[in-house]
Amino acid sequence: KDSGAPSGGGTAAGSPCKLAPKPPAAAAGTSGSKTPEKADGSALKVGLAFDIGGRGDASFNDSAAAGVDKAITDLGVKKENVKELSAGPNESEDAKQTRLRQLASDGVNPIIAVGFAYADALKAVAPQFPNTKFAIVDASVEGAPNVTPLVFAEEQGSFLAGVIAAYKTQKCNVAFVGGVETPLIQKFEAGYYQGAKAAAPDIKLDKKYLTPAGDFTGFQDPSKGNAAANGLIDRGADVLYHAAGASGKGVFSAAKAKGVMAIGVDSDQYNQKTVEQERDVIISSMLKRVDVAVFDYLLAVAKNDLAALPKVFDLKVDGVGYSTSGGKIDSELQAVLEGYKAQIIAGQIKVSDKPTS
Amino acid sequence: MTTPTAATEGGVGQPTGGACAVRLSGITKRFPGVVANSNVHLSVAHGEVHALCGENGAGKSTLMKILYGMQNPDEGTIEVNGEQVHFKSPSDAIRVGIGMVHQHFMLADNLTVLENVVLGAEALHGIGGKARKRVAELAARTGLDVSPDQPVEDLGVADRQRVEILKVLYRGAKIIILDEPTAVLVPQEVDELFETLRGMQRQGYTFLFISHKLDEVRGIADSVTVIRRGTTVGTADPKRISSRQLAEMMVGSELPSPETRDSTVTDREVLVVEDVRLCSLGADRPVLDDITLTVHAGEVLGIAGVEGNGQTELVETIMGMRRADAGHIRLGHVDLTRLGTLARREAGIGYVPEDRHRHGLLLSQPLWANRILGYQTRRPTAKGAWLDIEGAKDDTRRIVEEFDVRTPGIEVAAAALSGGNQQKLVVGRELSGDPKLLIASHPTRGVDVGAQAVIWDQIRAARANGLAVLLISADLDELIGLSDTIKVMLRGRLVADADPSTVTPEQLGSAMTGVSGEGDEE
Amino acid sequence: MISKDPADGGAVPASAPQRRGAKKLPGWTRGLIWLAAVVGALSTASYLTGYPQLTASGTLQTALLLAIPILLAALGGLWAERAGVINIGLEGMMIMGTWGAAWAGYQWGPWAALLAAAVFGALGGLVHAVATVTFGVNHIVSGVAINLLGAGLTKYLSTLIFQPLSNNPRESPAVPKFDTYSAQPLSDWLADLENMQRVGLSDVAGVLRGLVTGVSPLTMLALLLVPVSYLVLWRSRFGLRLRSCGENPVAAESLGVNVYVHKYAAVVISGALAGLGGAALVLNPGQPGYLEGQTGGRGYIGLAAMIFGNWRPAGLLGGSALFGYADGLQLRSGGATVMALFYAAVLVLVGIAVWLVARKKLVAAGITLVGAAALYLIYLSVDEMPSQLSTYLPHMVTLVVLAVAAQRLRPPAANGDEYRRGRGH
Amino acid sequence: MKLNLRSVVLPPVLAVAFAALLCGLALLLSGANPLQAFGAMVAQVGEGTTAVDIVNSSATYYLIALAVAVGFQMKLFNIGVEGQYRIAAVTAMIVGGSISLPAGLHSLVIILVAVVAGALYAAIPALLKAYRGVSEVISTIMLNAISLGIVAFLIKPDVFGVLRSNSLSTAELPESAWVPGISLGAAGTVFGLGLLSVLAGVGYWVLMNRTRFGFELRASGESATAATAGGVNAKRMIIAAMLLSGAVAGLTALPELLGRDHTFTQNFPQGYGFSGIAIALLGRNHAVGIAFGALLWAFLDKSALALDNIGVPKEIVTIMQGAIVLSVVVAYEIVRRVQLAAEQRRVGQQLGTTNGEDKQPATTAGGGAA
Ligand SMILES: Nc1ncnc2c1ncn2[C@@H]1O[C@H](COP(=O)(O)OP(=O)(O)OP(=O)(O)O)[C@@H](O)[C@H]1O
Ligand SMILES: Nc1ncnc2c1ncn2[C@@H]1O[C@H](COP(=O)(O)OP(=O)(O)OP(=O)(O)O)[C@@H](O)[C@H]1O
Ligand SMILES: [Mg+2]
Ligand SMILES: [Mg+2]
Repeated sequence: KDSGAPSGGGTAAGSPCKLAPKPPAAAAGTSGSKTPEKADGSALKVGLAFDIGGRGDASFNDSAAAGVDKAITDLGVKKENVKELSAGPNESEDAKQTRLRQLASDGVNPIIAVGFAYADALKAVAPQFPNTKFAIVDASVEGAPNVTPLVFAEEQGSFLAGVIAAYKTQKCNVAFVGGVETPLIQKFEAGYYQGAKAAAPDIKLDKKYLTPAGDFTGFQDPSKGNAAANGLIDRGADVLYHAAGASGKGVFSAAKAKGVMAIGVDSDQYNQKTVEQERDVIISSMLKRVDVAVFDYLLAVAKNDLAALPKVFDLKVDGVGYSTSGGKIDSELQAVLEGYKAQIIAGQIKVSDKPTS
Repeated sequence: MTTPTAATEGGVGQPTGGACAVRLSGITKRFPGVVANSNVHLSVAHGEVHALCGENGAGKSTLMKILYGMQNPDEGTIEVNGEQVHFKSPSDAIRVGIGMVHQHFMLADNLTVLENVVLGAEALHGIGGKARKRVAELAARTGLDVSPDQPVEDLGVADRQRVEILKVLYRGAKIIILDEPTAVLVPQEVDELFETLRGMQRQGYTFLFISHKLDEVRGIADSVTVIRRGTTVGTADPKRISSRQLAEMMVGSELPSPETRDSTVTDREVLVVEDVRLCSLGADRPVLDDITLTVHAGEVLGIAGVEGNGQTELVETIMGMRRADAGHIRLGHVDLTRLGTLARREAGIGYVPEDRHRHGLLLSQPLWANRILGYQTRRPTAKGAWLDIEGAKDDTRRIVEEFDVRTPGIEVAAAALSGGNQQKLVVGRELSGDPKLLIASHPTRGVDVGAQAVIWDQIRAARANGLAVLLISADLDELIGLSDTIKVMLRGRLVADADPSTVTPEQLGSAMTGVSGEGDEE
Repeated sequence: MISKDPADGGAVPASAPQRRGAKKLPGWTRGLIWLAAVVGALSTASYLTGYPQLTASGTLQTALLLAIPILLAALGGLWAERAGVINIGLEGMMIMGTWGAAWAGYQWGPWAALLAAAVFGALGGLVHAVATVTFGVNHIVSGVAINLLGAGLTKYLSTLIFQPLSNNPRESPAVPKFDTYSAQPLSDWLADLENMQRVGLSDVAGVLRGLVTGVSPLTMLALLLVPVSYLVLWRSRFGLRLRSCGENPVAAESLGVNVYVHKYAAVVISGALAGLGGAALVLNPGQPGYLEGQTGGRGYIGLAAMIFGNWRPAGLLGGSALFGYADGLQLRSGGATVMALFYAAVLVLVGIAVWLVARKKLVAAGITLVGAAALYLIYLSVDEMPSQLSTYLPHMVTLVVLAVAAQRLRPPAANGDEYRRGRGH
Repeated sequence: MKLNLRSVVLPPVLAVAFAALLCGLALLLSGANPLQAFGAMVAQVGEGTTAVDIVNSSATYYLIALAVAVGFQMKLFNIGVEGQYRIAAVTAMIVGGSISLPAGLHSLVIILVAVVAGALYAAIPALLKAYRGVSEVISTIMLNAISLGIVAFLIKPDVFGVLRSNSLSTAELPESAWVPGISLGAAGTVFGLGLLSVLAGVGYWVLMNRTRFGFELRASGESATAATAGGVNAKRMIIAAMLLSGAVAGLTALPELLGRDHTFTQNFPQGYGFSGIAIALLGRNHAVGIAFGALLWAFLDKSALALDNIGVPKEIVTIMQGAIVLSVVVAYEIVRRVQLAAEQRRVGQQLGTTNGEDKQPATTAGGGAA
């Protein structure tokens, strides 16, 4: 019988990276300085059009839902005034339009569309309801003034994930697992690589996407995630960062079986129920705060001040970040991360959102 | 099981008091719209060969399926060896010692001989070595000489027939039903089969034997029961009744004869086949070798041969369904060698295939659609790339009329017609459009005497109008009666010629099996 | 008279094929030779191209894991189609299996998961049997309907049952897994051999080690089911009867075989096997549990593997292995290693060409060589296959192998035909 | 064929009722109100653009189902329509986006490219089947997957794709290629190329029932051996049927692409192919039957939205689709058996083999049930 212990790990040997000079310590308190703002949202009728999966997907739909939940407690939005609809797999464009229209014609305002799949539908529907406020997560819609884009600087958060990986690797070899090779997921890869390189210029980087753009099974196939992760580990990587949706669970279990480490994505995966058994391999998660964006948006609507919303939810506004649950990020590393973060916020480091290769 | 008595009861099978091997009384079986059997009475004595005669669709097979437990009778009782029985499935019938060789082979081609034999009777000797030994023992008795592990698809018809009998023997049946076992055999094979039957009869086996070949019936049977339209007409002593009388009992009409009267042969060559050779994959000798023949206008050229000696391949090569490896085929002045089947048909060949279900008909399509098949490019069924459905329907009505196809209409599916009527439709179709050549493979196989007459008459009439006919038939009487010239085919070669006016079926049969040397007719 | 001696002019049918099997090797020997040739080509290629991944134990281990669900689905297809029922509904039955496995596994552990998956799959099979056997519905229609039903039903049930547990309507809570086993001293010894990087030896060791390391009872069960299926279908009375229903049900009926019962049994077993395939997806490492859309068409791939394997257990094992291997390779190693596979293919083709020349089949040998040369040119000119395409390497390999291999596929003769008692001739 | 209205219409009605009953039960079990659910499904047709959306979707479904039906007519199981329409769509959009032609002609060229591309992708399984005997079932399953890779490759930004926001797509079509629809104001816009499916349907019917080609196709499907003996070239028919099927499949995405989207994005829905198979089977490969099947399918698809809107699990729609496919064929089968018995009865009566005093033996119909 096999023990749960790592069985040999990778074949390629290696040693920890030679790290680049640490960034200067950041001025304390750049983040979390926002004073909680108050506004009355009790009159709002909020609509959520989820992407496939809907509430409970432990991913960005759930995160968006959390933002609304926060608005219910903090802004006094009435629970019965929140309407949630979600998409089915392989549905056609007009279904998305109809969903938005259903909400709009029911008098729901504002309406938040979760996922860039709604971009084209919004482009068609938003002009039909000029008095309704729309928001869309992960996309922007040109030529529709009543649509607020809620987009994120995933590459910035991923940069920090790359730094974490560089500091944690024992073999100076880290890798990325992407679910589907779309431009959005490539942003994660791009930032991660830059972060790792910035922290350790000699670091070896590797990656694998499970499926190409258009074949979305890559987000739904832990078997493939597991196989790909095993391949990367066998080729020497010992820190894996995934942006692969549900397939990421396969990455965690491969990491656990081979005794290497992993970095989660979107939400704080250390606290996620479905990966409980593998959580000790999770060093950190790159946080993409859809909940923050959604809450901020609702707040802005309640205050009728949409202009105050950031153009991009980035490190500066805590739209992206990293988690520390699990205690694997010690204060030293945290200081380094905060240092890089400050540099990015200050514009000293520019993180590109396109992979170089 | 009672021990069978070896004694053969006289000629008669009227229900008597004694314990018969089989006694069916008052059997009635209805199918939707058809009464296949109506109040049938039949007694079969121990150890006799009891023949059953009747037209196509008279209900013979149905009756036997009832006796074998494959069909449940609506009314009536079955007694076997004096005891009343109720069969729910063939296994019940097998248990009391009844076996059946079906009209259509009941073999799984992909399975081996052994598997086909032991299927359903695994309880006897398992399916392994013991069963194999037993099969080998019994195989000798039926004259089967193939490995038990050979797939059945590799066997010829005669061997398949033997496997069928082997299946019955393996189950220890003492009462054996043979439904048209001779339809696909040549005279010598028939003789051999009969030899086997007689030997087994002496050992106490009882046979129920169905055939359309009345001479055979008279040759083998101890008594014969005639069925017409689902009812028993009567039982007769085959020794004291002529084939003609028997046929009259069956249909109430005169027995037609296939004889042609005067020759209409001209010297105009219609079909010329020169040095045709056909090889098949994996075989070490050609399937067809140096075939050369000529059919003239107004001539019927008959090909005699044991099934599987290349007749099918010859026909399919002439039709373009197979490509000759060497040689030429000409129709009049048209060289057919490189043409496809459709082009050959358009050049003027009509084709009555040997297996009407596989090659002649679209069974689920209405009759008029079947009229189009093979004529989809020609009038009256087509105009250019378009079908002419009205034309097809009109012409189908003509065929139904002229060829006496018994059908309620031309919209019914071809499957709804009985075999004889299906065949009349096919012959009718292939004689439309004034073909120059008709290739007729077994044109009356499995067809009842009435339908046979219609088909023969039509072929004769067309021949009188200058049609050339290439006739392949296992029925040697038909072959001799219709043909102007006969060629004998053996192992892919034309080995002998025969003159139909003088040759006897026995001589022909010898030539077909290569027993008599080359050269031939007197 | 009919004589048995062909020389005597007997009735040996000219068209009947010659007796087979006289010179031909038995199937398993040929299988082994093929296997050896392929392993040989792969190890040579891995040495010459410098991609040890081709025969690394990890690749084989991954291949095995990826192949298992496909193998089980293919076995399911085999059982149904051998009894004459086309089963395009494997995917739906597999989905039912994943749900059942997660539902029972979450509560009672992995063995319960297996059982429940089999039962759920069998339920799908039962529906298929009722439709196709009792009602004579077109088998493909019924299969398509079952795929829809399976997908719909599990989604519906998940919303109802899993959502309260996992807060997610599309996912079950985590399901406990089997412990894995390795043939310990052997596995370590093979690991040493593999790490020595000796040509050939290390490759074979890698392949073997991949097959004996980290194996779960499920994997063993699935592999065991291959010979078991063979023995039951080809060496038992039940199997003979079942196959006869797929070859000629009327003949079977005429010998007292209850065709309905056997077809029902076959299709239900087929469903159970497909369900186990679903369980494999839930219980394999890396799987949290049930996940909507998790099967990702593996049921169809299983069907393809079965056809690929010519409706035979060993054949479909080969088909599943090929698919699993190619998928494992591309997932683990990406586009560059894929090109090394091209190199291996060139070697195999050259081997075939040599064999053809020896058999004096010069034209075929020439064509094969041209193919090899073309592949070699591609290998030389392309460094790495675009990742978009290499993802589908298993599908391409399957297609190419099918196109190259001579086609002698023999489906059961009555596969897909409607059967009704008492309706045969 | 005589149109026996009752036997054609009754089975589907029964089947839909049965499926509704089944789903009603499931809804009850989950605590929802089935009447409210069915009410919402019916009511949705009058709301917003749903009616138009149903029509538009069914136009698409109709095309893909026709493509499947062409294969089915000769017992070719072209699962590959899924891959064929994707390849066709992406090729047509790439070509269409990179040329400039006058309006009308531009669309025509795009349609032509789609047809050719669909046919070419279908040519692979066709040739493999005709010349290598590769089962079209496997080859098309494989080619469907491969098509995803090809499409992904083609819409890469460094190949033919463009990156818009977070999504990859082909270049947007110039306006000259757009096909305007019939605007019904607030009720939506009916795709102009919906007309394409009407044309294709008529063409399909005429081809199958009135031409030599259709006859040969159906004859090959019914009995390959009889067709060969009747002069039909089997290989040629396999290739022709497959190419035709692929060509029709190639049209599938055009109504929405030229009428609404004007670009093929990575989010273009998958799975039309399998819907197409189900619809072709529902419509029994008949031009009119498929039309009803497509409408029903589209209606059920859209119902998911209406159900979600009132908080009823929308998965019930998939269950209902499966149940309908299965119960429709079962219902047809039962009716067929009853009719076959009736026909045999008629044949028997006309041939005089039936006894007058017979009790009607209708009980045998459907007696095959185990
Ligand atoms: N399974 C069946 N269902 C419906 N009708 C049937 C069935 N089997 C036979 N029949 C009908 O019963 C009649 C008798 O058929 P049967 O096969 O017994 O005839 P037969 O005497 O054996 O004919 P043949 O000489 O052609 O073999 C047929 O005309 C047919 O109409
Ligand atoms: N399995 C069946 N299902 C339905 N009807 C059948 C069946 N078998 C036979 N029949 C009916 O039987 C009739 C023809 O059967 P029959 O066996 O009498 O033909 P046949 O003359 O023996 O033909 P063949 O020589 O080709 O077997 C048709 O009316 C057909 O409807
Ligand atoms: Mg008959
Ligand atoms: Mg009969």
